[in-house]
Amino acid sequence: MIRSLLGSSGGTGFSLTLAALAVTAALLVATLAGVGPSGFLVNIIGQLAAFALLALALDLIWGYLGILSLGHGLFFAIGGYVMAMHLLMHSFETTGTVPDFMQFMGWKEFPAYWAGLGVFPYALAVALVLAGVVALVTGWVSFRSRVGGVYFAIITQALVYAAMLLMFRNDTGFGGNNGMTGFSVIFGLRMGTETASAVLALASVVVLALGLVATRALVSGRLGRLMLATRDDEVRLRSLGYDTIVLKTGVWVVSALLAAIAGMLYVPQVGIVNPRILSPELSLEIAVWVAIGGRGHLVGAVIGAVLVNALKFWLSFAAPDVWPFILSALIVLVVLVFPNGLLDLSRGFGALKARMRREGVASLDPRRAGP
Amino acid sequence: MSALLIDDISVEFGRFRAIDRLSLAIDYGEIRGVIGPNGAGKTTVLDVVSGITRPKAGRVVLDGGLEITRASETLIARSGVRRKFQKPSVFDALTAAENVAVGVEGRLRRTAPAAEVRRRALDLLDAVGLADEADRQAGEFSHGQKQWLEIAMVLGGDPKVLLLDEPVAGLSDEETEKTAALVRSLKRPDRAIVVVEHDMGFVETIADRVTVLHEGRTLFEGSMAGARADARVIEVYLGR
Amino acid sequence: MLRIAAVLIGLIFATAAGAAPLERDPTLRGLCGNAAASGEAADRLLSATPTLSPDDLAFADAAIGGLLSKKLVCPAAPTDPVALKADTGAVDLATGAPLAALPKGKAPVVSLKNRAKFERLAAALALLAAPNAAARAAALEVLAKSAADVPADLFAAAAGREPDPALAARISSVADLASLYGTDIDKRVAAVARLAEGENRRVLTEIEALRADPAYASEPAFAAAVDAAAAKVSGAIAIGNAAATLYNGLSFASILFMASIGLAIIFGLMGVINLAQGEFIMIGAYVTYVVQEGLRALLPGLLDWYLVIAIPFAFLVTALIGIALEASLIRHLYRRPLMSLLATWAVSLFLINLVRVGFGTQNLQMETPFYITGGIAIVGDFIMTWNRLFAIGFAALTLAGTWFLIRRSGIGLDIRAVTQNRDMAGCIGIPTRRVDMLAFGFGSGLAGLAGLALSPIYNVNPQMGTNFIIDSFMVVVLGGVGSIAGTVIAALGIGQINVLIEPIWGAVAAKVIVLALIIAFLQWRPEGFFTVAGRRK
Amino acid sequence: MTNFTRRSIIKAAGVAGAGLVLPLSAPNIIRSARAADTVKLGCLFSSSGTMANIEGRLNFVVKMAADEINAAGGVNGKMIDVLTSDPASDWPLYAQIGKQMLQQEGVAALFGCWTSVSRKSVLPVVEQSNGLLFYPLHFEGDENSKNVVYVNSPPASSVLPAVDYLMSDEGVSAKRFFMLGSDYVWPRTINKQLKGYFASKGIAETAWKEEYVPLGFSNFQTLVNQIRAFADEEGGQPVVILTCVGSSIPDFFREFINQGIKATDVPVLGLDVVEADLEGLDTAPLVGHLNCWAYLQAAEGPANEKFLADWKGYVEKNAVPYRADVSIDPMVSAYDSVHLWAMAAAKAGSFDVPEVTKAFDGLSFDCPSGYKIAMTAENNYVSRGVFIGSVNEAQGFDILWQSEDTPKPVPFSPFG
Repeated sequence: MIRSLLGSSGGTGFSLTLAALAVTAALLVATLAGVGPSGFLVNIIGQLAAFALLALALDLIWGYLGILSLGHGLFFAIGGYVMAMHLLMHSFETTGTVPDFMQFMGWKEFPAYWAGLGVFPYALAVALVLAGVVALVTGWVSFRSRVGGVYFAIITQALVYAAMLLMFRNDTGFGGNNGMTGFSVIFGLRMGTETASAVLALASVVVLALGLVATRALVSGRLGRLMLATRDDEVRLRSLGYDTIVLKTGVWVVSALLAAIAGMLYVPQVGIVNPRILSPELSLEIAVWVAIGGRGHLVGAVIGAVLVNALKFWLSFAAPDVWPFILSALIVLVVLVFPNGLLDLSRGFGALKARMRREGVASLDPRRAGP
Repeated sequence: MSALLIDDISVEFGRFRAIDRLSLAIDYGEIRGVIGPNGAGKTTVLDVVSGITRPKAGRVVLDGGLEITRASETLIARSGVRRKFQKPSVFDALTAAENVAVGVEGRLRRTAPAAEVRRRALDLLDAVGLADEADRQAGEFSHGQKQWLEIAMVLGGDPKVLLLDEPVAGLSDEETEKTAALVRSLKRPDRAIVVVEHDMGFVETIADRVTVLHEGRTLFEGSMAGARADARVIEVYLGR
Repeated sequence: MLRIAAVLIGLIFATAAGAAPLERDPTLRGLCGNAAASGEAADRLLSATPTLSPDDLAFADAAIGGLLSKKLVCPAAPTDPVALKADTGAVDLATGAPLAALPKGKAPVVSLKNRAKFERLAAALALLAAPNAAARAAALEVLAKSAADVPADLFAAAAGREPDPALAARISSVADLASLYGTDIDKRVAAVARLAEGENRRVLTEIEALRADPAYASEPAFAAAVDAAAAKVSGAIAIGNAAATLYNGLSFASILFMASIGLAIIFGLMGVINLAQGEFIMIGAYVTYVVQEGLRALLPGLLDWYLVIAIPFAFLVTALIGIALEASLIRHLYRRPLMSLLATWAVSLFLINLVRVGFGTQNLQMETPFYITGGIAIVGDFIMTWNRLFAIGFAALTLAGTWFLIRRSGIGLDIRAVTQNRDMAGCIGIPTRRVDMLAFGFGSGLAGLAGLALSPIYNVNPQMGTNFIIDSFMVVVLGGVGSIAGTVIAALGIGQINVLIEPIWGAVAAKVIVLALIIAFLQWRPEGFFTVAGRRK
Repeated sequence: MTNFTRRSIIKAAGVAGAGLVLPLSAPNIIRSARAADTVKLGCLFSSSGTMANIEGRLNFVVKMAADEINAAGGVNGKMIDVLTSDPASDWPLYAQIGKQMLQQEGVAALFGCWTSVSRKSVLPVVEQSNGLLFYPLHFEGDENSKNVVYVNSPPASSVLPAVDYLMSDEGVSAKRFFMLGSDYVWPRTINKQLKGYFASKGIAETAWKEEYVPLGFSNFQTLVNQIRAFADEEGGQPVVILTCVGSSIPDFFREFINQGIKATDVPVLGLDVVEADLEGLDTAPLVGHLNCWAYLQAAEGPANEKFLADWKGYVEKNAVPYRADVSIDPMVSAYDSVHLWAMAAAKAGSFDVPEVTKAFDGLSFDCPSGYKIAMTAENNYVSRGVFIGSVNEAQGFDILWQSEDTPKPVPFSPFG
């Protein structure tokens, strides 16, 4: 297994990435021992890992199936909200603190459907099932009616937008604009303590590594080839007897699950979840991370997410006015000069020049409306 | 009983009638050439047979059983229809061997051990003369190589009905020769082959019978020699 | 009953005061007193108006006018005179004598309750003494709103000295209103009928209230009159509501259309979704603002017409930006429409922040010229607001212009050709590159016009564009790629549905439901309403 | 193969670098090391996004106040150094930046947040790292953290007096209430408390109506229609209690004007309406509408004259992108906040949060509003005066009523 992973092309990069993750994990363990990086830095690392996982999820369907989702925030949010509900329940059960959003919702006790969310395994199950079902429905319906390319992108964006509007309503019952905040305890640990942050960050990094290995196994195997085939020429594949709808829906669901897990890791580390997590901008940004890192290369997605967000953390504090300009410049640069993101940096420019020349005006052939 | 029975089908694009009440019967063991000027509806017929386009009227029956006009592309393919597209369609991101392997398996779930699949793929590549290129990326292939690779790919499914859409378009004379030989070698008593082509010479060398289409209707059906002799055919091809 | 009391008191007081001259200083001191005191003073003045001498009228007018326009200065020291700020210096209001210096003091802030009284009073004075008939007519309308609170003899007096017979007649018919709660049943019946002329909900509630009146039970004639009036008014209101709903839907649709027509053309032609379209709208609005400021500086006389004058500028500037964008960025992305999504998003990010740095984030002050302020009551409670009508009209013109250009002009023919079959169009020698560039510019220009049309309705700030982008997507996708008719129909549909749902489930639910409907529709029909048919592969 | 390794190295370096080096070193790279004899204060006000229009200016007010104090020799022998940033109206980012300021930059106190959402998202951060947040907005109350100073008034001591005024005969003897708000916690809580208050006054349920619109909502046609309908029903003088925020406010008024409703017909009490919201509007048709705050620009007294003059000067001197002649309550509250903090720190002779918090007891400051605002040991609330303003032609507010003294703040409303 491992051998096959290291074997194929780009494998060294992959293993080096894993190595880097291992180093990071080690540092986090050091923090637990009280000698590692500060709680603040640890928390940042944790968030970056969560974002990287999210990017991984998107790259799986965009990079390998050519399906761009501008609504992945939806699944991220499902994970996030369920996790928030778990934390509130858990905090309530251990410390008896009544979440303040219940006060302004005018609730005396938790609604029935919250029952049991205090138990993590159950919460996890709920999150995954929820994300899975939503993905199954949206995916199946869209792919069945051959919605693809730009249309799919727009529709997913509309979906996440609609979800955002819905969650902004107080009456929807999830804290409205305020969302949920004030989580005090996680796995019995006090939130915000260095230990808690380190544990969360460690969990995120480990899950990221696992996700990386799993997705790598998926795409480098037989299914991976079929995914590429679908991306390159779906009609061709169908006329060879393959049921591409099943393939696409399946991968779509997997991607959704990854996104949901990322959400579950992210929310406890920022300490708040609210409908902004569903804003179309965030979902667009995910695509940007992937594009910048390198579409169709799992490692690229990870690097992209980490780089862009690290930059964002840094600049939105250090030089807030400059950040948006830098981001837009980065995107344009990538789109025009490095279609494969950072990975092009390591290749010569010749190939690019050639590509640019080849690009005349394309036909509107839906089949070709690929990435 | 005929392998493919096209019964009185019509296809319209907006106001334009691409196929006009066309009927066609193709038997096992025959190679049928379908010729005709541009816009005659040749490719559209193949689109209907492979389920990409749904006719406005009429039906297409495969092997006396499957109603193609109701089945999904996937089901049609699984019942033994394979098609080589006019524009060579291979998966650029995969190697030649992987391309053919995809054709051989034809199912999402694994049907045969990987090793065996690869062996069959290599055999087919050998058959189309690409054995040495097995592990090259298809994206790097020349036009002709892509044509043959695609043929190998569709042969992977061991089709009952094989549809070849302009297999020699854009090929050099000697490549055309090679392709002709290849197609002839595909002829089998339990297989029907339909070849759509402009190149009358090519069709003549391979086809048992030809159908001449014009403006979505059958203009002539019979031997190639007959076609050459037929007045209407000449008029259509040479114009007044 | 209270009303009756008030009227009676008014009458008594008026007669008591007789033609005696107004005691000016006490009145002014009263007006300068606390809210209660100045309220009373106003009441007294109102009931006195019918019998005031012309120069007392002038004095009262000056006092009330000064109070409302904050020109009246109440002295801090009770010994100082109440003064009126004039263009030059000030005058002692009581005597009319000019003052050397403005006494220490301040203009009283009018409480809401008294503001109503003062406005009524001002109207009463205008009705009696205003030089031109228009002013008197306007004043009458103000009084008609609360006729019962106006001393009956005021109308009598006004009618008496009114030179314009038509207006005089109108005055006495309004006077009838005052007798609505009187005793003379015939007068009351007449009053009900007069009341029913104002067809709105307020009137309806007043009429409904009359059903509780003893006379309703005892006097069949009165009852009949009330019922008839109620029926008449409620009928009008029903019509009015229907009209209002349609109008609101139409105005929303026009906004949607303006925002999406440019997108529709670009998407239809190149399959490129321009996420920066919203920012082109924003830029159009900013160009409009710049033109406004330019006019303010150079040709203040034309300031009111900036919305018209800005049209070519808004269009050209955005069109040029669009062309630049197409040439520098978009044309590299025709093969990669998904990448063009990201690229154009980057552009929108860039533009938003550029404007933010350049103009700041606060809302721009757009003038609201007379032709887009207020509205006109059509029927029932339906008020046709001018700014919405402006948007609707503007959208209609844009539609006409676009249709003409696409259907009738040479470039339009090229655009349609390229839209339907790019390769073929290229083969027959249409310069597709140029067509793309022009079409993109045209689409962007249309967005600029949208910005112009929206600037009087929405807040103009760097963020404004982001509100439109998803809605306009939905319109385009629903309408069918590159189809003008489709865009129009989709906009109308979405607008109307929104307006219908909103009062029931609220604005958010409306938006969500509409989005859900559209998504569902696209599952059933991915190409939208209208589509250019062709071979799938 | 070389190709791969080269690429791989870049990748690995990317991950390692991005994951560790950047955040670690970043703040220090940009923010040049400062002299040791300064104390840092942090601002959390957005200068981009939906809130930027009003929130952004508070950054400059805090700086201005800090300059004043520095000019007077600083605090405890140290000069104040104000860090600003841009949370971009993105609630989680408030928490993120707050964390960075407290934990990385070690600021002595934070001044920030406008919406309750942003405060709620920062709250855990401030409590976990035991920092101090000065919150300059009036808000829904029902909260009392030892790490937050609530500089502005909770509803019980600001909104209710205003409503009382409307219901009084001196006001408009309001009988019926149309409550229109943005859909989030502040409006909903306010309205909840109002309804409790109405009930306690024996007003029937039928006499009020409640509607909410999403934040940033702009198309008020239908709602203003509804208001007209509500106003025309019988039952006495109707008023609108407007708890919309941000860009919805001018949009609402614009539609109100266009449908020809005057303050004398249906007065609007805009609880979050400030002078800045009228900037884009021709206010002549709006004259008479009301708002209520702990400060109005029209407040009399030397303190206000000085503040207005200082702000004007500051704007012109530093080319601040906001109007020099507009000053709104939250600006003054932010200004007060800095001074209160400085006084407390001086009194405590230290910058440690616990010390400073202890020192709040008995502090008082001459607020530009003309009132002497004060703090007690009881809670971290500040007692302020109350103004009711009435819109005038000049895009400002005249003072219609103002409280005798500074009512005692009531954190938890009895009508919730």
